[in-house]
Amino acid sequence: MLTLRLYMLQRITALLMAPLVLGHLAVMIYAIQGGVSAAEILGRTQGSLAWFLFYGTFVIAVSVHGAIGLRTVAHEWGGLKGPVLEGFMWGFGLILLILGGRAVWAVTFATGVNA
Amino acid sequence: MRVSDIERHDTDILILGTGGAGLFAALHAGQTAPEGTKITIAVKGLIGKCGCTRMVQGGYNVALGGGDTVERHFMDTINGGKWLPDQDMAWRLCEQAVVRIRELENEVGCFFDRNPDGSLHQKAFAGQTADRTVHKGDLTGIEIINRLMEKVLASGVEKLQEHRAVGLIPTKDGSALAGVLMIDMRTGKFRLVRAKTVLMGTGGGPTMYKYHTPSGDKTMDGLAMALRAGLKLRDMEMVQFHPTGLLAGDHTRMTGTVLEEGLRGAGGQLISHAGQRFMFDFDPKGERATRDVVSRGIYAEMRKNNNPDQEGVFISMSHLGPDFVRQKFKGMVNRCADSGFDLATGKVEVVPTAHYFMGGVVVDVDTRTAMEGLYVAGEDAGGAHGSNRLGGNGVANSTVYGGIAGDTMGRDVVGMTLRDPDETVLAAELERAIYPLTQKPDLVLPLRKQLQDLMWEEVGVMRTGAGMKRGLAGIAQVSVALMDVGVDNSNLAFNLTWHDWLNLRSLCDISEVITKAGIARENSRGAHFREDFPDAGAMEDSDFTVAQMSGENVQVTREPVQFTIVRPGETVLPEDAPETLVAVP
Amino acid sequence: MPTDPPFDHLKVTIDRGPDANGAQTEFEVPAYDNQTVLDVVSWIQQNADPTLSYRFACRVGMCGSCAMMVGGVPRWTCRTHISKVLDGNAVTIGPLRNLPVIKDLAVDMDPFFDKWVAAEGVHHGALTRDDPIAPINETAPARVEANAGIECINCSVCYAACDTVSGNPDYLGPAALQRAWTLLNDAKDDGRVAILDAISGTGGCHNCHSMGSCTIYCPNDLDPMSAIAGLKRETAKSFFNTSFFKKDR
Amino acid sequence: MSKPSITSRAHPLWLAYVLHRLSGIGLALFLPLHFLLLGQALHGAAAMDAGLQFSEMFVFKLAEFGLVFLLAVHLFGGLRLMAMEWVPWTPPQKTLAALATATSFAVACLFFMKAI
Ligand SMILES: Cc1cc2nc3c(=O)[nH]c(=O)nc-3n(C[C@H](O)[C@H](O)[C@H](O)COP(=O)(O)OP(=O)(O)OC[C@H]3O[C@@H](n4cnc5c(N)ncnc54)[C@H](O)[C@@H]3O)c2cc1C
Ligand code: HEM
Ligand code: SF4
Ligand code: F3S
Ligand code: FES
Repeated sequence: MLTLRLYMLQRITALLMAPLVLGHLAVMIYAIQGGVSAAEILGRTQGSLAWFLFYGTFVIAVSVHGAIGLRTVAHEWGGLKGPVLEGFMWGFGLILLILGGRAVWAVTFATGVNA
Repeated sequence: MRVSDIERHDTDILILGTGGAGLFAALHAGQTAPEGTKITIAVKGLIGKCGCTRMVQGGYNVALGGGDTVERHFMDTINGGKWLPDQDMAWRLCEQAVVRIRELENEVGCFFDRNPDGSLHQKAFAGQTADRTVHKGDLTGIEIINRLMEKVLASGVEKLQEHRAVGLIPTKDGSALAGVLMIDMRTGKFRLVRAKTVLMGTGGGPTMYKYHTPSGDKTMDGLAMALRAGLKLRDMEMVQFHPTGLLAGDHTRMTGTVLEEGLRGAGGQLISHAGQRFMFDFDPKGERATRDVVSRGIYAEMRKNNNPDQEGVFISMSHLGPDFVRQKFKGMVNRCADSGFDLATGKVEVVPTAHYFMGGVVVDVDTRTAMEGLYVAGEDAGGAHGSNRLGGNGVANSTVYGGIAGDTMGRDVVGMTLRDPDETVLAAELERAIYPLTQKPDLVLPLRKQLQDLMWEEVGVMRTGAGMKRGLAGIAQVSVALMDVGVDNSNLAFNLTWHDWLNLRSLCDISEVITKAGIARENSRGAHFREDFPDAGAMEDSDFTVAQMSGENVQVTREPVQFTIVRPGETVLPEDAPETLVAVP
Repeated sequence: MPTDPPFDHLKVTIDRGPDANGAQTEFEVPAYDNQTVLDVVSWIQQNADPTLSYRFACRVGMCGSCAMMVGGVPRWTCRTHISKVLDGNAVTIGPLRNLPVIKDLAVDMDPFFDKWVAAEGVHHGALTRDDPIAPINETAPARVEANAGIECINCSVCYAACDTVSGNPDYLGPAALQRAWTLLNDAKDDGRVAILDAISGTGGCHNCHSMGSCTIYCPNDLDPMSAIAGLKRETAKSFFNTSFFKKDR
Repeated sequence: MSKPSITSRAHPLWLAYVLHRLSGIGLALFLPLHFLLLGQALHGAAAMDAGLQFSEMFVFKLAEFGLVFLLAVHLFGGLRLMAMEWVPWTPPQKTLAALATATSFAVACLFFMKAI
């Protein structure tokens, strides 16, 4: 099911995510020392272009990566094929992208935060 | 099951068997036949995965210069065959082997072991006067057949796998072949395949001996069919024994399989039940003597022994150092270990084992037979080896003549038309094949064992007239008894027991021919050794046996060898040519 | 010398395949000291159940016809000593996984070979029988790499061991891909473009998850997993040059 | 009569594959929830705090821990895989690499467990 192109996309996004994940985990570990609060998290990320790019890249990568990954699993373990399989991949990728994008937006530039 | 139940199928070129002969024929027929010619392969097993060419270990004989010449290869072949070979066939074998090895490397894609300078590595089997044997480690056959198999699979020939040929069906007037009756083993249904030309490359296979090396699918079907079709078979007494077959008891298929020649070459010792080396009693070269001599030495030693628990002799390698043995003979050490023996440090029981069949259908140098439309190549064809086959000439023979058969059929097929089968013969062959299904089921195996014991005892490594007569009577008994053994007919799909029965039928038929030919030859040549006639006889008066059906009986006659190229005592080598180019170890 | 087994019979359970609706049959088989799995199966057919179907040819590990699932694991049966696979004195034998069953223990190996050919597992060359044989340095790294996989007997054990094959019917499988890698490294082979093309498609090498069952179970100690990794590397290299913008890559 | 189960074919590389796959699926299922939670920020810090409050609950803690754990497993598994695919290891190197991965993985796990 995996062609060279999907394979490369999956690997490239994986490589991209590896440092991002490590970074994210490090921040989280640091952050949760002594409990998490919204203000704490948001205080750090609000208005930061850097964090926007950091998490934005992450979300794009994970959407692509996860969608391709689930596609494989859905084919091998779920028996999905053809258009259903393609639809599944795109659907899942889009959901991740939308939810992820919304989350990134929320923690960086969304104005509702201060309301 | 009636004749009307037989499915009819047509093709242009039909090939039986996928050893070196069958696969090469398929490739070459595809190259020479006109565009659009339909080629069909029918085989008892899976394409390329059955037969003995795949099992070739040592390698492929071909004179490639460095002092070696086609002439020298030819002389070794004639001398090895004790002047019985058909010289034109032997010559063509040696000459074409040179072309075929280039074809294997360049067109088929085989890779054979190299020297440090990049050229092909060659070694010498016993009986050769030059380093001539090309090889891929000690798994040469796998490389040759895998590459051929790929080519043939990719070529788009029609595949009839697990189709067993059971009868050659001639035309009404008997002059030509119309088609071949087969059992589709997977369904148990019959199929008549008509073809303009048919190659029989079913590879003989002396598996009627208690100890034998060939692949399990080889049971002399081809020769039995040819005999019934009235063709002449030559040199049928010539059964080659390999001296060192593994002896692991009669409840394992491992018994009889080859422990390679190289073990003795490297210094392996043969030890009698009394713990003594004995080969020097038979030959100054000891364990390094030729196959026939060592086989007879072991056989004689076994007869002296009356310990019922130990039938064979031992091969012992441990004095060479277990690590050396493990490293140099990894494959053999592993194979012994798989059946519970330790070749590197212990000793392994061995016994001579029936290996190759020199006899076969009488053919011309283009593989044509006396029956129009039928061609025979490989181990099924007689003549090229005479009384003994040199190690390395077997696979050369099947690939060279398989290719020639393909070329010949590809050309002959032009202008030929499909022929109508003789329906009475067809009905008789069908009858014959379904006979066991009409009898009360019983075990086939005990009869096969009985035949194997008999052939080993009476028509084996050493023979006598009286013994072979006993053998003949015994074979007749097994033959008769077999007709009372039926096969469960509840499901004919992949019914191996039915095929065991048919296998034994072929083996009985050919065992009789071997024995009759053995009785007819009252001298000792090559593989055929008569204790009551130990002399070889005058080479100038050499003749070969020819067996043929005459009415219900097998008749054996003798025909003089035609020395078309070289006469005994002469040579085609230049006068000053050295006796051997092989460095003495 | 092998020692006698500590029991006098084996309890052998055989999966009878689709004809028998997946039923199993149990047999008592006399135990011997030198006995392979193939011998056990043969004993049953020759003495107890004449209708039992299975396949073998060479009986010495050269033809690759005799592979079956033995105790849930794919193995060549002619070279597997029974003591290796017994659980107490019992063993279960079934048809090779991932291939259509013809009857009982005999499977149809055509899909395996069709994929072998589809992976361009066949020599591509311009030389003919009239040309001299190419001199080749056997110690050159590419040749060493090619030789590593050359002794494959196409037994399909790796194919049966691989879960990717079971989940993905298009996947070419370890043996065919290993053959492609061998050819890619063969100086005599001119099929580079065709091979890379064949192994980069939907059923290609990129489906392999490196689960390594092929390498673990190959009876000849070959390493298809590493061969496939080789293909992935080779295709990854060529990826940026050409393929990305072509359709269906 | 029981047929031999799939685990009869289990071995370390196979287990690594299964683990990698399961962790991947786990991540794929959990991540949307994680994003939803963060998305709460759109409705203000309070709403998000409510969510985070929720995250004090045991189940949620477990899930958070699960996410981090899965991420760690999957990350190292993925790096291991890409190393195996793209670096032409010799067999002894492979063993070393596997050992190194295992060790770093164990260390990482310990570290995360402590952190949580
Ligand atoms: C263990 C071993 C080692 C050997 N080593 C060497 C060596 O080192 N060098 C050497 O030169 N020679 C060697 N030989 C001999 C060599 O293998 C043979 O000479 C040669 O391979 C015969 O080729 P073939 O094509 O005639 O027959 P095979 O390769 O035996 O092929 C016969 C084919 O016919 C099929 N067949 C049989 N009956 C039927 C039927 N009724 N219907 C349809 N198909 C049928 C078989 O299934 C098989 O496909 C060795 C032989 C053995 C057994
Ligand atoms: C942290 C960095 C990550 C790396 C290095 C990584 C690496 C990989 C790799 C190499 C594969 C291919 C596995 C194979 O072909 O067998 C893969 C598969 C997969 N990944 Fe990731 N991944 C990462 C993060 C993620 C994340 C965050 C998700 C969540 C969506 C995810 C979901 C998946 C899935 C579902 C698969 C398919 C599993 C399979 O094919 O067995 N990965 N990952
Ligand atoms: S790679 Fe090994 S297991 Fe796979 S087909 Fe070849 S020999 Fe059999
Ligand atoms: S078992 Fe299958 S997934 Fe790859 S490493 Fe071997 S081909
Ligand atoms: S029978 Fe040939 S490999 Fe087992």
